[in-house]
Amino acid sequence: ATDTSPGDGGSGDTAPIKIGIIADRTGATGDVGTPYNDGMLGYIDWINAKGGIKGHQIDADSNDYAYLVPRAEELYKKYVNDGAVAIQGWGTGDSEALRTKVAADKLPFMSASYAEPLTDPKQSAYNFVVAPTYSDQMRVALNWIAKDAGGKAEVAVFHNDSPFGLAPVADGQKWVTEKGLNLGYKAYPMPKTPNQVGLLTQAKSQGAKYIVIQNVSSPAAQVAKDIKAQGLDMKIVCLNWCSDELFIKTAGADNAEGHVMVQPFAPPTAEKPGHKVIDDYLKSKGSSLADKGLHYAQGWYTMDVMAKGIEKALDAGGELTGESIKKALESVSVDTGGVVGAGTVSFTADSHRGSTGTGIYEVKAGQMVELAANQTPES
Amino acid sequence: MTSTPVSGTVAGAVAPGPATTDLLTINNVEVIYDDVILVLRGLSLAVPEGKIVALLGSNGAGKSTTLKAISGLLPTEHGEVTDGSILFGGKNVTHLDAAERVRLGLSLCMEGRHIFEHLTVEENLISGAYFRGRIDIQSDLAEVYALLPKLSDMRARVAGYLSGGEQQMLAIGRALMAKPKLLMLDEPSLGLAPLLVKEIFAFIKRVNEEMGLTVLVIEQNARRALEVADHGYIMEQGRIVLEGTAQELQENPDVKEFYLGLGESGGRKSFRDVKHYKRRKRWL
Amino acid sequence: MATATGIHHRTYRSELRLRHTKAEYFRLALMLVLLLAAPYVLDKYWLGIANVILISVIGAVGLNILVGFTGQISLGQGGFLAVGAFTSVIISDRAGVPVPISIAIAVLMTAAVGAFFGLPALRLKGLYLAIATLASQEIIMFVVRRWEWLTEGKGYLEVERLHVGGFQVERQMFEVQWYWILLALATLAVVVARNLFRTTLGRSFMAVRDQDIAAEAIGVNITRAKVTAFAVSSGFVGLAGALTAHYTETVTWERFTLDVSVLYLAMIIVGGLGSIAGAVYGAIFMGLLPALLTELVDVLGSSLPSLSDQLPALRNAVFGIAIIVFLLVEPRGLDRIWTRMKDYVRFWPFRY
Amino acid sequence: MNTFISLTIYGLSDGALLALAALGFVLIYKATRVINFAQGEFLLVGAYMFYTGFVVMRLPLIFAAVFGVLVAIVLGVVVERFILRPLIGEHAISVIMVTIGLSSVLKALVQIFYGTSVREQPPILPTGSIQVAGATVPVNRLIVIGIAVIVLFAFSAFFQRSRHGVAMRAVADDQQAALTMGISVKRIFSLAWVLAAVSALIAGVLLADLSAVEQGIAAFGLMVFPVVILGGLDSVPGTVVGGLVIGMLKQYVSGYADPGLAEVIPYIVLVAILVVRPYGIFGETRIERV
Amino acid sequence: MTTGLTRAYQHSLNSSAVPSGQPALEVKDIGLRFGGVHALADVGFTVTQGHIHAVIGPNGAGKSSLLNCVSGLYHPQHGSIVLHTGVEGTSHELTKLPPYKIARLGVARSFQNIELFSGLTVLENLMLGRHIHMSKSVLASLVWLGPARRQEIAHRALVEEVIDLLSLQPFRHKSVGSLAYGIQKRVELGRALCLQPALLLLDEPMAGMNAEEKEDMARYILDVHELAGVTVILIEHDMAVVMDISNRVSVLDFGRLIADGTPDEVKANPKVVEAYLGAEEH
Ligand SMILES: Nc1ncnc2c1ncn2[C@@H]1O[C@H](COP(=O)(O)OP(=O)(O)OP(=O)(O)O)[C@@H](O)[C@H]1O
Ligand SMILES: Nc1ncnc2c1ncn2[C@@H]1O[C@H](COP(=O)(O)OP(=O)(O)OP(=O)(O)O)[C@@H](O)[C@H]1O
Ligand SMILES: CC(C)C[C@H](N)C(=O)O
Ligand SMILES: [Mg+2]
Ligand SMILES: [Mg+2]
Repeated sequence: ATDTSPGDGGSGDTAPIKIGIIADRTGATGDVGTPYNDGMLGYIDWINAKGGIKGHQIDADSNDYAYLVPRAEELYKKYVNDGAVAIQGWGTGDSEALRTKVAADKLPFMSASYAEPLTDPKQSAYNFVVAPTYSDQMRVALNWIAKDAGGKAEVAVFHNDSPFGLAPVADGQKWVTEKGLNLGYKAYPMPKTPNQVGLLTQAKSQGAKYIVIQNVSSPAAQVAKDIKAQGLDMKIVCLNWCSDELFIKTAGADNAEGHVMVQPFAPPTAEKPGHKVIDDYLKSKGSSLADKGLHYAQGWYTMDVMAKGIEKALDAGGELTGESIKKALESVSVDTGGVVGAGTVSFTADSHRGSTGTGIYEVKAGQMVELAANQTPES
Repeated sequence: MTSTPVSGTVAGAVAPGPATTDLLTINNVEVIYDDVILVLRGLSLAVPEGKIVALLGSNGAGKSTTLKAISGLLPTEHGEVTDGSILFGGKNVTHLDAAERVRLGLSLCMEGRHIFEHLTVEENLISGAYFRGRIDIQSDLAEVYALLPKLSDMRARVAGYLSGGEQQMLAIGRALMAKPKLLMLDEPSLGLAPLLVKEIFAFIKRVNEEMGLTVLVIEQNARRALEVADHGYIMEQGRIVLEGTAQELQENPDVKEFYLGLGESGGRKSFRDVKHYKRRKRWL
Repeated sequence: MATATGIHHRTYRSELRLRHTKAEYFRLALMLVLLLAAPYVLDKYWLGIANVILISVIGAVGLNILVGFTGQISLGQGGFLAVGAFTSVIISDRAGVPVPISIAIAVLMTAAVGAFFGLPALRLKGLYLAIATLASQEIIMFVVRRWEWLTEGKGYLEVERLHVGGFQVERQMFEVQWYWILLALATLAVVVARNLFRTTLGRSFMAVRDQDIAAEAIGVNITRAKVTAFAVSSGFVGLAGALTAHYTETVTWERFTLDVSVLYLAMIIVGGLGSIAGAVYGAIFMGLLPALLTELVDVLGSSLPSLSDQLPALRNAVFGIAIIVFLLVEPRGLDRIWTRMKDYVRFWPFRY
Repeated sequence: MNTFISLTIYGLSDGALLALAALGFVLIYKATRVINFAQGEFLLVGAYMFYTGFVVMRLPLIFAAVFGVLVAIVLGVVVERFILRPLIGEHAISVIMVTIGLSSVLKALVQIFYGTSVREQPPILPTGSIQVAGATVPVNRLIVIGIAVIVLFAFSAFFQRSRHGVAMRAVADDQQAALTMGISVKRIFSLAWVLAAVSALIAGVLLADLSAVEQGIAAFGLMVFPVVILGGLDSVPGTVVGGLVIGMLKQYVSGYADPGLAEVIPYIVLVAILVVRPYGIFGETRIERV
Repeated sequence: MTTGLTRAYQHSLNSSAVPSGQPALEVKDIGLRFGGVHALADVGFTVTQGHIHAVIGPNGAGKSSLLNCVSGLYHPQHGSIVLHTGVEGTSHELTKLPPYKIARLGVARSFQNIELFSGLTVLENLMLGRHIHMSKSVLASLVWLGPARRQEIAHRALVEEVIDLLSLQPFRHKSVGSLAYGIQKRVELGRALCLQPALLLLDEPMAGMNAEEKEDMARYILDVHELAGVTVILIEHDMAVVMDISNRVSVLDFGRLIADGTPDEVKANPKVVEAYLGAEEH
C-alpha cells in the first residue's frame, strides 16, 4: 500500500480525497500491471506536489491483488470502509465481479479492463472506460487487416483463456459478419506452454496470415518467436495489452519486426505533447518515460481522467461523493495531449465509453512506428 | 578389515586380546525423551571384548533405549543422553553422530526388524555395507548367505513381502554386512520359530567363538539368552538391578520366577494355572 | 467413570457430552458473547472479513473431514466450491427456486460430484491421491470455463441480492445481515461435524485413515466409508461455495482456482488436521492474515516509503514465512497450541 | 507430415524440460518422501541466478553457469537444513504445506530483487532453424533435447551404478534403520535437495532461453505433477517417459485439436493412468502387509 | 474347566450358534501363490466349534497367509473356506468375499504387528469393534440427538463388558499410540471381541512379551474361550503356550500341512520336530 499524501493539515475544505487502487503487481498480469500502477502513483505524487486538486491532496491507497478476484473484493471492501470516493481497478474478472457493488455503493470505478459491457451505464452505472473497448480495438484491427490484405484473408485470434481474453472475441466475429468483411475468423485459447507452435499449426491449416492477439506481452512475444523459428509468413496484430515495448523486448527486436499493434495509448516514441508532462516528472525523479514505457502513461492518464472528474465535482460545490464525481465525469472532457485515443476522453450520461480512437503501430527496428492515428471502427 | 579366506570373518576380526578389556562401557547414563520422560536413570554396564552379554528386563524397562543410546539413535526420537558417558574402544562416543558410530564398528540390529521394505533382500544386505565405501562386497555377501542359507534363496525378493521371521533373519544378516566390532541385537528371537531361535543363538555363539565378535543381546527369551551369554544384566525401570555371570543369573530364584517362567518347584508351570486374582492385583 | 479431567460421570450419556467442565462452559459462553457482539463492534470492512471467514469455516470444516479425519488428501476444494456456487445460483436465479432450497440442492449436488471424484480414492493412496484430486480441480475448472451454458456465454454470473420470501438483504445492512446468516450456518456446520465424529460413521472414517486394512478386517466397508467421506465433506464445501456465490453476488471461475484449494489446505494444516476446532482456527488465521498484513503494510508504507515498492512481494513472502514458521514451531497446528496453552493454565502454578 | 514432425520436436523439447524439472522432484521424493511444491520456483530461481551471473554480473557463459550451480547448491542445502529437516517424521501434508510456503517465499524473493517484468537475456543456445524431413526445426530445441538426455542419463547412471541409489531408497524406507547402517541421513537428504536444485537450474535456464526470463517460469512447475504421476513418483526413468508423453500430448492436442484442451489433457490422462496403474507406470508399489 | 470365577455378563461375546463339537470352519485344499512363491499349497483342516485351534510352523510357512485367507485379505487361487455360523448349518463360502463382509459374518482377528487405530482412544478402538452392528446413517450421525446417541449408549454397554473382561479400565480414554506394547495387544484382542465373533483369529498374540505378560495374555485368551465360548484360531511360536492352552494343532511347513492333531500327537510327530521344534526338550 502506498500513502501518497503528505497530509497538509486536512482542515475542512482541504480534506484529502480518498481513492482506492486495486493493482496487479505480482499476479498473472503483473508484467504490465506494475508500470500501469506506477503511472497512477506517479500522477498522484505529481499532482499532490503541485498542491493537489484544488488544494485537496489525493490520498490513494494502492494494494496489490495479484489478479485474484477474492483479494480484489476484499480490497474493495476495505476502500469502501475507509471512505474512498472512487476506485481504480484492474482486471476484467474483478471489474465484472465488482460491477454491481460499485453501482450499489455509488462509487465511480475505472479499470484497465476495456470490456464492452462496462461502457454501458444501464448495465454498469458506475464503471468508466477511458480507452476504446477491446471490442473496438478488435474492430479496428479487423478493418486494418481487411485493408492490408487487400480484401480476403484468414484471421486467427489467439486469446487469453479468461474473461479478459474472451472479451472481444464474439464481437469480432459479429463485426466481420455485420460489415461483410471478407475475412475468415477463428478463435483459439492460448495454453500455457513454452511454445505456441501448436496454435500456429492450427492457424496455418486455417490459412491465417494474421494473428490477432488478446493477451499480455509475454505469451504474445512467444508467438512472435515461434513464427520466426518456424519461418511462417504471419503477421501478429496485438491489441492493447501486448502492444508495447515489452513485447518487443521479450521477443527480441528481430522476432518482433513487422508485427502490428493496435494501441490506444500512444507509446513514448510517438512523442505526443501529452507525454512531456510525464517525462518531465520522471526526469525529476531520475528516470524517463522511455524507461517506463507506455503502460506508465496509460496509468497516468487514467488517473488524470479521474482527477479531472473530481476537480469538476469540486467545482460544482457540495460534498464530494461518488455520486457527484460520477455526475462530473459524465460531462467532462479531458485533453490528454494526444496520448489516449484521439486525444480527448469524454463521457456522457448515456455512454461511459471514453474514447473510440486508437493508433496503429508497426514494429520497425525495435521501435513502435505509427502507421495510422486515431482509428475508430467506423473510420 | 580384509577378510581372511578361512571360515569367513563376518566380524571385523578383533584379535583376542586380554579378556579383561571392556570394548564398551556405559557410565551412569541418563536418558530423557521429549525433555521430560526420564527413562534411563543412571545406567552403567560394561561389555568385555570378545564376550556375549545379555541384557534382560521386563517390558518398558528401557532396554531398547539403552541400545539406542549406544548407537546414537535417540535424536531421531526426541531423546537425549543428559548425563553420563558411553565409551567404545576407549573413545567417548556419547554424543557422536549415529552414522559415525557405525563406522567405528558399532552395529545395531533394531527391535522390530526395520528392514528396508522396498529393497530386495540383496539390496538390503548391500546397504549394510554402505559405509564401507566402494569395496567389492561379493565375498561378504557369500559369507552371509552361507550363514543364513534361507536368505540366498530369496535374494531377489522384495523384503517387505517376506514373512516376519524371514525379515528377522535378513535384519541380522544385514547387520553382519557392516563387519562390526560390537554387534547389538535387540530381541533377535522375536517372532522366530523355536528351531530358528535355537539356530540364531547357536549362530551368535559361533560368530562369537570363531571370530571373536563381541555381542550385546537383549532378549525376552531369557533362557536362550543366558545359555549362550557369558555375562548378564537385569534391568528394571532404567537401572541395572542385578548383574552376574550367566551361570549365577540362571540360578537366581527371582530370575527363575520372573524371567524363566519356572515355578517354585523349578518345573515349568502351566498357563492354565495362572490365577485371576494374580493379574487383578497386578493390573488394577 | 473417570475422564482425563477428573470428572466422574454416572451415565454414559453425560460422558458423551462434548463439554464437561465449568471452564469449558465458561469458554463457550465467552465465545458466544463475542460472536453476538461482533456486528455491533466491528465496522463494515472487518465484518466483511468476518463473513468471508465464516464461509471459509464451513469449507475448511468440510475439507478437514476428508483430509484430517479420513486421511484422503484433496487439492480439489476449489472445484467443489465452484460446483456449489454455480449450482445454487443457476437453480435460484435462473429457475426461480427459493434460495434456501437452491442451496440445499447445491449441497446435495456437490456431495454427488464429490463422491464421483472421490472414486479414484478407492484405488489410490496418499500422495498419488492428492495429485489425482489436483486433476479433478483442473478438470472441473476446465468444464466450468468451457461450458458456456453455465454463464450463458458471459464467463461469469451475476447473482441477485439474497431474498428469502419477504426478507431481502438491505444494502446498508448488507454485512450485518449476512453476518447473522453466516454465523448461524457456520455454527450449524461445526456442530454437525462434531456430531459426526461422535458416531460410528465418523469413527469409521478415522479408522480408514489410521489403518485401512484393520478397518476392513473389523467390518468397515472402506469403499463406502471413503465415498461417504468425500460426499459429506463435499456437501460442506458445496454449502460454502453456494454461500460464496450469494454473498459475493458474482460467480466466476477465477474465484475457484488451485490457489483457493491450496489456501483451504493451508487453513486446515495450520489449524490442525483432524480437528474441527482446528479447521475453525485455521480459517480465522488464514482469513485474517492478509487483512492484518495489509494494515501492517499501510503503517510501514507511510513510514518507509522507499520500501513501499517491495511491499506486495513482501506480503507474499510474509505469507509463506508465516506458514513455514508456523509448521516448524508446531507442525500439528493451532489446535495443538491451544491445547497446550489450556494445559499450561490448568496446571498453573504447578507446572510439572 | 512436416507439421507432425515439427509438433513432435516441440513436444519432445518441452517434454525434455518437463522431465528435467520432474527429475529433481522425483529425487526429493525418492529420498525424503517429500512432495516439493516449490519445484517450479526452483526453476525460477535457477533461471534468475543464471541471469544474474550472465547479464547482471556479465560473467562469461561458463562462469555464469558455475555461479548458478553454486547458488543452487546453497539453496538446496539451506532449504533442506532449515526448513525440511526439522519436519522429518511429521505428517506428509504438513511437509507439503511447508513447501507451498517455501514456493511463496521464493517467488516473492525473486519479485523483490528482480521485479515482475521480463528480463532481457541474450540467447545462450544458437538460434536459427534447420530443415528436417520438410519441417522447420529450431536448433535450440534440438540442443535442449540433447542436454536433457545427457543430464537424465547421467543421473540415472549415477543412481544405478553407485551405492547412493540404494542408500537413498533405504533412507526413504526407514531412516532409523538407515542410520544403523552408517548411512548419514542428513547427507542423503542434502544430496537429494542439492541435486534437485541443480537439475531445476538446468531446466530453468533452458526454459528461459526458449521463452523468457520471467515469473511465468514458476508456473511451468505445476505440469510436473502429471509427469511424475504418470511415470511414478519415485522413478527416474519414469520422469523421462512421463515428461515426453505429457510434452508431446500437449503439443499434439494444441496442434490438432482444441488448444484449450491442451491444458487439461495431461490431467485427464493422469487420472486414466492412475485408474489402471495406481502407482504410475514405473512407480514403486507401496507395501502394505499385515 | 471352571476357574472359580463367576461373572455375569449381559451380552454374549460369541455370535456363533454352532453347537460345541461341530465344525466351525472348514479349510479345504486352499492354494495361494505370490508370483513364484507358494505361500499355501493344498492346505485343508477343520476347526471345531469351542476349540482353541493352534496353527504353528516355521517362519514363512504360510500361517499368517492362512489367517489372511480366512479373513479375506488374501484370496486363495483355489480351494474353499467354509464358515459355519448357525445351528441349521448356515454356512458361508469365504474365499470370494471382501474382508468387511467376512467380518460381518463374525470373523474377528488380531494382527502379527499391532494394527490399532493409533490416533484414537482405547474406547474408540473398541467402539469400532461394534461397527458392524451399528447403523451408519449419515443423517442420523450428523444430527446426533436421537437415534445416533441412543445407539452409542446401547453399544457402549457391551464395550464396557469387554473393558471389564480384559481389565482395560484405566486406559479407556488414552490414545492407543501411547500405550505399552502389552496393553496394545490386549486392546487389539478387545476390539476383536467387541465384534461378538463367531470365530476369533489371533496372529502371534504373545510375541515380544516377557514371561509375565505372556501369562496374562494366556489367561485372557482362556477367559475368552471359557467364559464366552469363542472358537479361536491361534498362531504362536511359544510352544509352551501352544501345548498348554490349545485343543488341537495344525502344523504348516512350506505352505503345506504336515501335521494335524492334539498337542501331544503333534509334539511327537517326527516331521514336526524336524521342521519346527528341533530336537531336545518341550
Ligand atoms: N520415543 C520415545 N518417546 C517417549 N518415550 C519413549 C520413547 N521410546 C521409549 N519410551 C519409553 O521409555 C520406556 C522404555 O522403553 P524401551 O523401548 O527402552 O523399553 P524396552 O525395555 O526395550 O521394552 P520392550 O521389552 O517392550 O522392548 C518405556 O516406558 C517407553 O514408553
Ligand atoms: N503379500 C505378499 N506378497 C508376496 N509374498 C508374500 C505375501 N505375503 C506372504 N508372502 C510370502 O508367503 C510366505 C508365507 O508368509 P507368511 O507371512 O504367511 O508366513 P508365516 O507363516 O506367518 O511366517 P512368520 O512366522 O515368520 O510370521 C512367505 O515366504 C512370504 O514371503
Ligand atoms: C493486462 C490485463 C490482462 C488486465 C486487463 N486489464 C484485463 O482486462 O483483465
Ligand atoms: Mg525393546
Ligand atoms: Mg506370520
